Amino acid sequence: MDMSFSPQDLAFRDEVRTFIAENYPKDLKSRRTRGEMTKEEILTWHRILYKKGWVVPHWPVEYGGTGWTTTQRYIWNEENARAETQALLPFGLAMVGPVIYTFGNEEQKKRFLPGILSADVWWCQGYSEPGAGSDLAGLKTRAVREGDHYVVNGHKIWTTLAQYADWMFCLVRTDANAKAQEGISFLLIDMKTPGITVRPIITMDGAHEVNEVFLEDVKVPAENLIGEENKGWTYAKFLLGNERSGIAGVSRSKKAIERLKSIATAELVDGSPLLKTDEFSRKVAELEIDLTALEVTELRTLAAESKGAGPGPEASILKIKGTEIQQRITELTLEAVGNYGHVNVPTGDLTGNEFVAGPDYSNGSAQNYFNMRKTSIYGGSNEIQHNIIAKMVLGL
Amino acid sequence: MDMSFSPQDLAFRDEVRTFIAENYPKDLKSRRTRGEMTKEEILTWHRILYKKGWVVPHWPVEYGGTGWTTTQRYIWNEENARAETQALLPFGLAMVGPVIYTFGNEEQKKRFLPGILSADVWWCQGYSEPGAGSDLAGLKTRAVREGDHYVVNGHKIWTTLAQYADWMFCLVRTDANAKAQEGISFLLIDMKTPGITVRPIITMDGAHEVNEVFLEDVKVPAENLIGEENKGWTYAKFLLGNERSGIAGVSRSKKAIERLKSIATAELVDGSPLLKTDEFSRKVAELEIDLTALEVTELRTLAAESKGAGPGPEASILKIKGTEIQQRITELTLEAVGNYGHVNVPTGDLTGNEFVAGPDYSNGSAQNYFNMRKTSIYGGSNEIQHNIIAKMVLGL
Amino acid sequence: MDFSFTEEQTLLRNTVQSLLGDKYDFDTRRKIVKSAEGWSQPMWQQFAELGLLAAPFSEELGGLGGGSIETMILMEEFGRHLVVEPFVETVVLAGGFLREGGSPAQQEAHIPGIIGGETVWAFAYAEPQGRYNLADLATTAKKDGEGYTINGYKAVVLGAPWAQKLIVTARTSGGQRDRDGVSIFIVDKNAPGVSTRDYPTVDGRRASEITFENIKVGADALIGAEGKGLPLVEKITDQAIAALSAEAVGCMGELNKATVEYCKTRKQFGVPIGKFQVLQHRMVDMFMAYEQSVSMTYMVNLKLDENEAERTKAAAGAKVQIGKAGRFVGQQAVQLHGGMGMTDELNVGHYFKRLTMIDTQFGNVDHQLKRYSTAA
Amino acid sequence: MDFSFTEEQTLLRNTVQSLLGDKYDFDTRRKIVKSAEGWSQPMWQQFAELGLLAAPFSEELGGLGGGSIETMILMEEFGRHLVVEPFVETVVLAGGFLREGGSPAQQEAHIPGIIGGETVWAFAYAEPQGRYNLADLATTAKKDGEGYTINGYKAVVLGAPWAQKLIVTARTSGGQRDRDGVSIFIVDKNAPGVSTRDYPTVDGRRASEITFENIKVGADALIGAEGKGLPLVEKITDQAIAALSAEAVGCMGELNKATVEYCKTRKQFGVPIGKFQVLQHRMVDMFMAYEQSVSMTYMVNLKLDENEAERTKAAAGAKVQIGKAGRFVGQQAVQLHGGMGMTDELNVGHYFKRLTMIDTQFGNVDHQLKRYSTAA
Repeated sequence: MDMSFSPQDLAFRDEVRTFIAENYPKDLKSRRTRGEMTKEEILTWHRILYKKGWVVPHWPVEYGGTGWTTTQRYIWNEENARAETQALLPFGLAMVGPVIYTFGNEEQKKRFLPGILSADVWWCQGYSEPGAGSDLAGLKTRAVREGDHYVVNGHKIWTTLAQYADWMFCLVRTDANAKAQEGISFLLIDMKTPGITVRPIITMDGAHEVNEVFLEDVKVPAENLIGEENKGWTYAKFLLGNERSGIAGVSRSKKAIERLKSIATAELVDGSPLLKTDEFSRKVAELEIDLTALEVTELRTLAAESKGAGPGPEASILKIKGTEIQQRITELTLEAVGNYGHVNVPTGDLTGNEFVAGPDYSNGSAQNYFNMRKTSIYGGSNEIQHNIIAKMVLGL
Repeated sequence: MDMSFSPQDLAFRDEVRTFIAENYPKDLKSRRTRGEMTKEEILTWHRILYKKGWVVPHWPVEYGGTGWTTTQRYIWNEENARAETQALLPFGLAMVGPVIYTFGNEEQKKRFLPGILSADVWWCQGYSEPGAGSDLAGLKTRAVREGDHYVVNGHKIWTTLAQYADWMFCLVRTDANAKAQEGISFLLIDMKTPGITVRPIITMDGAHEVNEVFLEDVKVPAENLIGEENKGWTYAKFLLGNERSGIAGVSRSKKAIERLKSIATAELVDGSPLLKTDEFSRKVAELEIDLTALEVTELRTLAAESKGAGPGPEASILKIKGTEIQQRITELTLEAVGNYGHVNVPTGDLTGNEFVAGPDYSNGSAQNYFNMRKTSIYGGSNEIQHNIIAKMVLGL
Repeated sequence: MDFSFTEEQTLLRNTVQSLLGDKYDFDTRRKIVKSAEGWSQPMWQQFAELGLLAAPFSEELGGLGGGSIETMILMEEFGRHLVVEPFVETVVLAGGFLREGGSPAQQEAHIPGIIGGETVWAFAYAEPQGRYNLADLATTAKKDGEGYTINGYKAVVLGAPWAQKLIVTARTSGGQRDRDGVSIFIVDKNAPGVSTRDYPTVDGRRASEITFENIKVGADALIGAEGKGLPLVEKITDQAIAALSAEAVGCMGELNKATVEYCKTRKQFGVPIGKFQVLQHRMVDMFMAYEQSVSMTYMVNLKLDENEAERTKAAAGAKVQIGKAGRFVGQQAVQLHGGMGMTDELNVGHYFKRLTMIDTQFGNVDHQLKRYSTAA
Repeated sequence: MDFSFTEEQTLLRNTVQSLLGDKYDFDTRRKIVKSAEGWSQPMWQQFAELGLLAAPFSEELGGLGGGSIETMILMEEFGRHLVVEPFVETVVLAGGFLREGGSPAQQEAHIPGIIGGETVWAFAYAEPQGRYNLADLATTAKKDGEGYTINGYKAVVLGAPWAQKLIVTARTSGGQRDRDGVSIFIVDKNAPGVSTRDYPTVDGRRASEITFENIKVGADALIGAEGKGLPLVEKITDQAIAALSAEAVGCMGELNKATVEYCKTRKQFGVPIGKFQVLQHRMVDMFMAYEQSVSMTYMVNLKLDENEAERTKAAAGAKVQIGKAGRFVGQQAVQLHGGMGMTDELNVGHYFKRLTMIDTQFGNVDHQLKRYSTAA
């Protein structure tokens, strides 16, 4: 038993640490969220890593992967979190990319993978529907084969950043008579196709991050079907399995706790730092301990994976505990800033002259807290994750 | 709106307070639990109240009740809790008594009510079975009519203080073919009848409070049937509804918190009272606030009742919150006593020379904590209470 | 012992219910919040016309002779409709200071304007370094002839963009956190030397940062005795806490109703999600949190005139209860509504945001737990 | 990064598993607990014969060369079987003091007796006024010629009724809670002036209250430097915390297994109760609490030799985790077993009781949270 890194791993860590220090754009450092960024700004770090060849460490080498070990990939993520680099968009890199190289045909690989790697093509995810959230298999969007096309009609929702998207990967029902999880296909759809309308959804923190996508008689070439017709559920599940790994967000939470502690040091109660009060220090300690436990739990999963075990349903623990911790951090951060938690940071079309009251560190605390409530809903709600563990791990 | 008492109520309070002060036996005051008492000692306060005519304030006057208002009954309970008097055994007074005067025939009333009032007859409850706990209607004990008798066979469990009981009120299945809640009858059984065996169950705190009762070809005269055959479920539900009221235990919990606070004042952390530490004072404050809220919730229920509304399914709140608070008090008390929480107070056959370490106030803290875990299980588990509110109040 | 309303109280409730039911639906409220002003002056006028602003004042002061129960009734309905207009700031806080601490001259000068809906007030008490300690004041008022000169900075003054008048706490003597030396002043918001920066709050209201630079006020601006203001500040903020508790109860009641309704209709896996036992029990816990909050709200509103220790325990206890319950109910209402709960479109998130801010006002759960523990 | 055991470690685990599986079933354990002695000397001899008592000692000291991981492996199995024999007291605590602080002469004199199973030790450190503060000592040791005279009272000395030797903390200088001035002594339990009152603990063990009245010990009884003992006491109790964490993991693992099993077979309302979603999710939470406890237990056992701040955080963190998880898993295992969970007959209550007492040993959750927060 050993939780330390080998000398080779330590050397690798130094290499990536240096690379990040030397290459991460200084002017991005002060930008904490991507809500305020332009489309091109959001892709800055992606483009730098693409040039370096490090944009998809987790892909097979033949498609652009780095061939790193599990531990090296873990270190890479750690170092990015440590430096608080921009998170890369997952839609191409983590979601549809692996589906394409695993289940797509050669033609599809040639056509789509390069754009994903270079970020020249922006992808979005067409999974959820108004009637199909936790019960994804209840989706109703229909695709009817007509000659060499599918004609797609339906309504997708919670489509993150669809306002920028060039393409969407989309679950559609191709056999109306099949049972829930059968008769579903996995289609790639050009967002410029006539019949597609994107309508913004503003979330309670005031951000425009998610959208509804309406599809009305959208003609999709049959060659855009991934794998076999009616077998889409298999690919969808594969994708969701990938999505869950990394969701623990341990390293980012560590940084967020550091930030919380510095806020609670600046904030005073009767002239002394909030962090020194018994109540608050106790809550921060509980949070840190929870996170430490989760970190080791994740390392144990990784160690098992590097010995060949796939990411099992235990990964649901990482989702549940990871999001609970993320939410708790934002809750305590809001608590820490006291009265200035009231302040709303304007969103949408701004003049640039908006006044935001309070110390910088307090800005957006409430909105961030509100926004993070989504993490226990999206990506398979935490209730669904409980169901998964109950069934798959405990056999109930 | 008004939470204060009327002058008449205040006068009544003074009257009962004086009565208790003058009549409650001094030597009972130091005895906190009934586990260590003899059968006769357990009945001391009952016999005193019986003489005074105050043993069943909640019964109709014609059967021995006092005719007090809802508020007066509340005051009576408050004052008993305040003086930490012995709790009266509920089996006759609160459980089978009301069933008998509500559903029994004249003969049964004459035969059984006097013994209940005088405590000359000790009753126990034959409801639960090994296969019928939360799902009480799943009971299997059979009663077959043979001439003027029923022949009863079955196995009851969790029968509190059955070791002292003269009679048992018992749910039995009289129609094997009826659905779960039908075909059940309510029988009164003399515990001296041949075929009855009582086996002690020792609980994890070392106490002998509950028992199993085995019934083997027990002959019960048909005249001991309450109400109609196969209608027992109605009487059983009526009894359970009565059982729930008063279960909030607000006044007793108030006294227990007082006791907790005095312990936490005596216990030192680095030379200062534990109660003055931020962590512990905070936990006690949360508990007190919870209890205050529950007290008002109970008063609201009472106020509604005194206006004629029956105790509705809202009473389940009183059960859930009441037991949560009771359990939390014992948890914090155990926490307060520190290292002396380890000490086991001997139970069972004792020599009287057993050494019990630690200050008096610490004795039995752990056992009391263990014992109180039962409160969220017995009397309809807290999960079942949740089900009741979900169905009856929220309509889910 | 009686928890029912009098006939007058029931009438008051009917009045406010029918006004808000007719004229303060969620869409109207959204438009009010998004307007340049951020509140509705005409709505405020209607409050005045219907006597809502007069409810808790005695008849001698021109009011309707009600008290905390009348305020409670109104606030619960304001909570149900997420009313943003500054009732707490103007009627409960400024009105409370004038009623309980003002001289007859001050009462005569100012209360009619409140009751008539002509004057809006805000309470400038919090300072950046002071957090929830009402005595932690860097703002000073120096004796200056007959009057005072005020200097200082006040943070997050809710409702100030709409106000003409301010109640300002300032230190006339003593160290920065001494209980003694706190004084209470009436200040014109347009007095020379008052500068404000306005901004929206996350719960759809407006607030200001206010700088006082050598503001001159007369002796008649002082409420109560110089340097002895803190007990009154505590008493009136406890009244505000009682009002906010009722508002929170209104918010939670609506959230619970909406959540149960949603779970009965929303289907997943072929059944209404309200059939899933885990969600059922969650809703039962929400229901119990609500009921316990109602109880504490009744309690605090009935105990506002008790002695200081009793009142403090009641107010701190109620604030703890609604802080915890509000967080739980708010978070779970969002969770059970799923993605829809996250949207700006649905009212659920707005109740959640308001409940979150109520926890912050006048001290959050931690602050109030400490206050509760140390109350004699 | 690797969380697997070496071959030797796996072998050790197999050894202890098969020993306890064969000879320490629940009924046997019950008989041991109810016996007059309250523990099994023959079982202890078997531990010695199989090398369990030698596992964490270096080969130079006559041990098998293992360390904290070996202790962790044993303790988890001891937890699974609710072993009452004083492994923590004798091997982890006394063994730890001797190993890390003892002189070569002390090691030579005492370690063979531990490894051979001949001598049982107890650790007399807690005092009634001191709660969990290891430095809060009213017990004194006064220099007396070459040696010392010890006076004082020690509370709840676990395993003392079975012990021949005691490790005793006493103050040789300084104020009652000073970090400086704490010394560690080896004391014969049958030395003149040592009086004990023995009693059972709620988790089926035995403990003593011990009075020391003018006990004379020689200079060779002092472990480490006079007055400088506290850091060693903290280090060794952290090792005990790491061991207790593993024991708690063993207890929780068994409780979770038993609960899932019970819920799969116990039927109510015509279905196994494990089909009720609320109970399913409860068991998932129990499972997660267990997994997080396993993680913290690994972590603390791998960090016992780090610098003081790191070690303190690891130990305090682990103790918080198992304290909270142990309480939750214990309470819920009882709850889900219903009435059966309350009985003395089933092992469920016994695991719950043991977990409850583990939380108390060496400082409960509150104490350890404070320790965690203040660790540099």
